[in-house]
Amino acid sequence: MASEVHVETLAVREQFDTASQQKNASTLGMWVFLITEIMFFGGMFLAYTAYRSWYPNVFGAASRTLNATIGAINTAVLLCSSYTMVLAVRAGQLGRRKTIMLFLVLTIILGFVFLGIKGYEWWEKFEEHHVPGASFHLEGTPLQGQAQLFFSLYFAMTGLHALHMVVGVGIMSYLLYQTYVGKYTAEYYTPIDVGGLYWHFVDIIWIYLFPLLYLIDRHGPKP
Amino acid sequence: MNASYGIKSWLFTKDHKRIALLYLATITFFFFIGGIFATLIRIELLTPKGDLVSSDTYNKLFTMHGVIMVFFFLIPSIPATLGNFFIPMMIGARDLAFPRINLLSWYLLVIGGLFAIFAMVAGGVDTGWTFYTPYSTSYSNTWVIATALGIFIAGFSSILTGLNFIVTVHTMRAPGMTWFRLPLMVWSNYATSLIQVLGTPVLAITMVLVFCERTFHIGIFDPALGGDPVLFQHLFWFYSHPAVYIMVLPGMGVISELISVYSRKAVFGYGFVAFSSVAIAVLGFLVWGHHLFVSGQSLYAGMVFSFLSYFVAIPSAIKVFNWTATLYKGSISFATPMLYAFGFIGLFTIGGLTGLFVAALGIDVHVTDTYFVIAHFHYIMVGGTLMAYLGGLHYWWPKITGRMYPEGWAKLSALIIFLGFNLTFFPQFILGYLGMPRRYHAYSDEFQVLHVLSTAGASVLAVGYLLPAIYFVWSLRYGQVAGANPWKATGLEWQTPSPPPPHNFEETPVVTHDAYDYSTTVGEVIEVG
Amino acid sequence: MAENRDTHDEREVELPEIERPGVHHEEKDVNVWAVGKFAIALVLICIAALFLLFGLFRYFQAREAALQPPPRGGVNVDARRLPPSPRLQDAPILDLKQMRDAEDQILGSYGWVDRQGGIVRIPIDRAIDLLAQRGLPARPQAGPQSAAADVSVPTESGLGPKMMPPGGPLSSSGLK
Amino acid sequence: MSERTEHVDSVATYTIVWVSLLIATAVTSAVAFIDLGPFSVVVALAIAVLKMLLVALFFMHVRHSTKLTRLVVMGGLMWLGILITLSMADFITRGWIGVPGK
Amino acid sequence: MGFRLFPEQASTISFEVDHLLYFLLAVAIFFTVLIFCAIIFFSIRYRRRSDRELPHAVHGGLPLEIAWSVIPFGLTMVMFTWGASVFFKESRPPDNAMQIYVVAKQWMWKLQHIEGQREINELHIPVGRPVRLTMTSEDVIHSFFVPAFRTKQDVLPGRYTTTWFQAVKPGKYHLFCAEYCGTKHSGMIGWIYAMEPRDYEAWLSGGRAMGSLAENGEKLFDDLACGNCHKPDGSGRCPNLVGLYGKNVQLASGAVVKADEAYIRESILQPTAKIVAGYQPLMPTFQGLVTEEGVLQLVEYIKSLGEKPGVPEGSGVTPALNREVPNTQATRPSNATSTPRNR
Ligand code: HEA
Ligand code: HEA
Ligand code: HEC
Ligand code: CUA
Ligand SMILES: [Cu+2]
Repeated sequence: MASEVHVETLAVREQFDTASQQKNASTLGMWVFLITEIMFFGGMFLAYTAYRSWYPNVFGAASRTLNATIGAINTAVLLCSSYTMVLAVRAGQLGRRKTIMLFLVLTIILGFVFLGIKGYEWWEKFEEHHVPGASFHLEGTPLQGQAQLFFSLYFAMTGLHALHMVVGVGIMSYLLYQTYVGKYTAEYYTPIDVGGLYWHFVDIIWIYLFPLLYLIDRHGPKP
Repeated sequence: MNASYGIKSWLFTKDHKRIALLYLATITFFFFIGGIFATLIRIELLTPKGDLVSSDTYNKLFTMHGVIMVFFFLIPSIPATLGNFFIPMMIGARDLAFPRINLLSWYLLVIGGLFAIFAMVAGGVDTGWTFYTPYSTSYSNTWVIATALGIFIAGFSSILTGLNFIVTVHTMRAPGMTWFRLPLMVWSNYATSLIQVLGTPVLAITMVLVFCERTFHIGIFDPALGGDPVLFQHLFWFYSHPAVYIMVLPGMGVISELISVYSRKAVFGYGFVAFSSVAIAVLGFLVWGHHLFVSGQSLYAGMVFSFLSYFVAIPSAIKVFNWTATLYKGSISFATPMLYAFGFIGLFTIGGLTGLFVAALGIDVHVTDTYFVIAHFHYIMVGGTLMAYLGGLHYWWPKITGRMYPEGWAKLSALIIFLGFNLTFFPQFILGYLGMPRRYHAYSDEFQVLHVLSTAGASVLAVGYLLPAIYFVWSLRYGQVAGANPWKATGLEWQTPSPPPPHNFEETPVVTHDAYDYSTTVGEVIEVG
Repeated sequence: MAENRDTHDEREVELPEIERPGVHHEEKDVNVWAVGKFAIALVLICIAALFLLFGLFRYFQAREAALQPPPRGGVNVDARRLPPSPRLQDAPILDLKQMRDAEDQILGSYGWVDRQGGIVRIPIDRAIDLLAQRGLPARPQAGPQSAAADVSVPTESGLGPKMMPPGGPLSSSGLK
Repeated sequence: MSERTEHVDSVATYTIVWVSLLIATAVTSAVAFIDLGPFSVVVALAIAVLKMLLVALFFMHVRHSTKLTRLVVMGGLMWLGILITLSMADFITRGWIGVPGK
Repeated sequence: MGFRLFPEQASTISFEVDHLLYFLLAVAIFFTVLIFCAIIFFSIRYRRRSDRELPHAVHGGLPLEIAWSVIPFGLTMVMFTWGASVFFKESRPPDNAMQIYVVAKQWMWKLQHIEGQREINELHIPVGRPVRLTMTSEDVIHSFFVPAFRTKQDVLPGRYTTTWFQAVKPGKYHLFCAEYCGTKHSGMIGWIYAMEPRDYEAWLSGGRAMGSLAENGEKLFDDLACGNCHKPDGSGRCPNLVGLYGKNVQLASGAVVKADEAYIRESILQPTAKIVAGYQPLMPTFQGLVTEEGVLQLVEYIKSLGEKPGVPEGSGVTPALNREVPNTQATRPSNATSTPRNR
């Protein structure tokens, strides 16, 4: 009896009694982690809300210099990657190794596309002298400090998001490898499930960042 | 626990009990570092002039005292040592839900601590533990970023511990262990974990923003660019007020256990005490603006936060009354842990009631940023939590080590600590109302008498803390061997040998009684009451 | 392929439970609905508190306004004028920057100093070059460097007598 | 040996959700160019909330999850709400008594 | 400053704050004593006499729990409301407060009076007048703290903050910086000198003989160029002010009013409210250009125009002037004539 208690498998580690228990625990753990991430980003959402309420016009003007089309395309890319991710999870539920790998690869590729587009956007901002610092200048307003504040928040928020994407791509790569060597079955695909939750969460953050950063006051001030 | 030997077996352990002991060593180390700073502070404050150390050094001393004591000692203290060791056992589990993450938590604390120590050794940091901008972001030329990084990393240690506890308590209780049969220690640590998980990330992002502001001058806290220094304060205190409840709730959990065992009665109003723990955790998130009353926050916001601050006092009141009522018609033992429990209740009462003073807007205008606030929080954190921690250590020492501590020395230490503590911090209430500001290196002559009293108390206090350090170590070798349940306590942890084996229970216990049913542990019985 | 068959249906998959023999755990968890009700109550109380406190705020405001001493003679003096110059600077670094920028402007530009007298100013770098080219007189005359006597030498504390416009560097060229 | 069941959604379900998300993105981008005054923000955030719900309920399986999971999610959002609401109670009420600093 | 256990009460708000303190102390002492005594009593009365004791469980009751939740809650609501009430008073300066400007920097206080006097780390104020400080910082956050007045307000860069107080007795009171600001935070201290109003006037004028209100009013009359319009011989487009005080004045509207202090004051601050018959509404308002003191001084000066020397109008202090005004025995204004007004 005692010796059997201490045998460990992937699906039921030592401390757990049943596979369901482990899966529930892992899922709950990932959800709790995600709400810590909500609060982590939350601080910057507060800064954005406060300063936007104080400087609506400057923030609007600054926001209009962002390329909303590219932002929308990037949003679509990320939504597609969520789609491929959930299909990977589904394949995990059904225990189909090759399908999992296919969709994980697609997710990773889409993740890179997103990061690439983001990198391009940032480079554009750099060229336009919209990067906060000594050479910052936004045309059309004397309130350079406040305009710089918008861009600081823009870079900080999209930067933190991009960092989470990079980590996400890393996690996907790890999951890809683990799938390749056959660690996952229909009984135990929890890491894919949990990795999926992370990926979708990063997507949700972007779902909010896009309108808040790109679309405010997009129509411009009244003539 | 002695299953395997060697450094590697400790550094790569997954056993929650070993991790708890790793934490014990680490936080004791940090406590003494913080205590040395406190001692230097108090010696400097013996005289009105700044003569022992330079102004800059003094500023670094109190900053590092606060940072080390809060982030590297008190926040991890009870949850990561006593909580880690006993929560799985109390719920009848073999380990926590994520043992390797538990180990990672410890490593994160150590790494964060190394950054903090680096900052100390390389020259120190002088922003105050509160890092107010723009001083910390644009004016201080000390090791702000290193310290912020250390705090950031330690924050994740805290988050992961909280996450682990939450998942464990939800999913791994033994059969029959429903929520309302859990020991109150588990309830308190669960509530603490909620705070850790919801609040600490905001501290993390705040440290990131301080780093960005300091390095890249992004302007988020800089008025010249349209930023607001008060935004920093909102972000910082959104975590740091709940953080103080992280610091006290586990202590309250310990006290619930101690009061119950040493009165040999169930805690009066168990359900209320359990709910109050969660209520404190939740309500504690609504009050952070009470640290910003004179900071330039709007008057209306001040009213909102003051109002809500009084709500969070009520669950604490409920607990104090319930603990006191537990003594009624009990069978009271004066063992050392009980003395610490009494100390906690008394000193937490005083400290908590003075919290009501500072929550009153009209009074806080006068006493904020004075020694009154220092006295308020040292009463709760030192007179409260630290005493609870010591009480818990003494209580569970036999279970952890299999040895008893020397009761006579322990009682003496408790008394010395109690007297030394009050002598140190009670004069500070008077100092504060008189107008002695905090973070002052030199002060006006008329404050000296009270400062001398305070320093005298601090010396007594130091002796009081040194004694347990010595006799606990002594008892490992020479202490009386303890059995499985020397206190006749309830709780699943007392049903294992002392010290417990690697997987705690050979067979999963099945729980059929409520939490504090002493009829199961007291053998032959004389009924009283 | 199995794929084709199941793309359109939702399903339940049955899996064997993997269990560790001899150990169990408690299945019942928190009463989520009770917690939810508490959370909703909390939100409602907070919102109510915000309104209540707004009302209290208005009450205090009215109370303080009523308590103000009636202005004597019926007219209240609004005495918020500013003290006479020189006034306290709240951002001296900005004033300093402005002054330095103005000085730099003068130092770095061409312009008439005295049109009738035919005196111009040139950028200081150019002046340094010229002075280096032409050199100073070999023999010192009445005073040191008389060739440069007509040139005003700027120092840390100012632009020198000839260059400094009356009223200080901030007075000319439209700078406030 | 007992059994446990898992809910597997169909590809069709996911596809519908995915397409809806893309449509919502297009809508929110287009509507941004229309001047709705103060409602621009409301509409943009409402669409964002809808997208979040779609991702959470379907892609993250909150639809099939335990009540505890749903409580956790709502708790997280509520906490973000607390942070922003009470802080904004300061930022937008400054100067209410006409005295600088309060 | 000797050793003391309780700070001085030197401002009007000190008393209110201290009363709130007494209430809180009473509650705190009550509960502290209650808990301490309960613990001591219970633990001795029910001490364990044998290790085999097993007490009965005592079951908690809902009524008890409710009682000891509701009563503290009621007490806390009293604490909140009282505290908020005092806080509101501490935050809102009276409308007639005199203005002082403060700039804080590492590590000193710079203060400036409206009249122009500048002080470093010291502030002279009159007793009995509300004083309002408008403050900002040059660099980091500081805090203006006067324990004897029970006031404190953080001083922020890039922003103005306000505090106010009214001293009730003369004395020398500590001023501390109460927000950590760097190396010499503990050196950023000073003194508030509250003085009798007469002494304050003396200090304000640099210690010279300060003269009466009327003399100061004459100076102000010249400074503000009143004499450009109101010529002493009554010529020009503006009424002669000599002998105005106490006379009945015919207004353009047909009404007749007596030219008392209130009328003169209103003529200075809101001249278009009552236009004198036969004159155009040419007079500009001096609202915002003259302080409360200034108005008092001008009024006194105008009152003194046309007075026979040695015969003051009324005896002693007139009711419209407040107590802190020094004696108003008429003195001869230096360039007044006793030409009666021409109407
Ligand atoms: C363990 C830590 C801890 C705990 C538990 C508390 C508990 C409380 N604190 Fe404290 N506090 C700190 C640690 C803590 N605090 C720290 C570290 C700071 C300063 C940080 C800094 O600036 O550096 C601080 C600062 C601080 C301030 C800001 C002061 C200032 O800087 O100006 C305020 C203001 O509201 C406050 C209020 C309270 C209140 C109302 C409680 C309540 O929760 C207390 C409730 C307890 C009781 C009320 C006692 C028990 C009840 C009874 C005996 C029954 C009778 C009760 C009633 C009548 C209600 N605290
Ligand atoms: C979190 C917990 C915590 C704890 C436990 C303590 C413990 C103590 N604190 Fe501290 N304190 C803070 C948190 C804490 N403090 C914080 C957050 C601040 C605010 C910082 C800021 O303003 O930024 C503060 C500030 C603070 C001040 C105000 C400084 C100022 O404003 O200028 C003072 C002054 O007396 C003080 C004193 C003490 C004393 C005497 C102790 C005593 O309890 C210490 C007990 C003594 C020891 C533990 C030493 C014992 C051992 C030895 C001496 C032997 C050494 C042995 C070996 C090396 C083997 N503390
Ligand atoms: C630009 C011209 C002008 C200046 C400057 C001026 N006044 Fe007048 N003042 C007038 C005129 C015109 C009237 C009459 C019309 C009226 O009552 O509005 C008048 C009326 C008055 C009256 C009422 C006289 C009466 O007979 O009822 C008083 C008192 C007075 N001024 C005081 C002052 C003082 C004190 C100052 C300087 C601080 C001042 N004035 C500056 C033009 C001026
Ligand atoms: Cu200025 Cu402290
Ligand atoms: Cu707090």
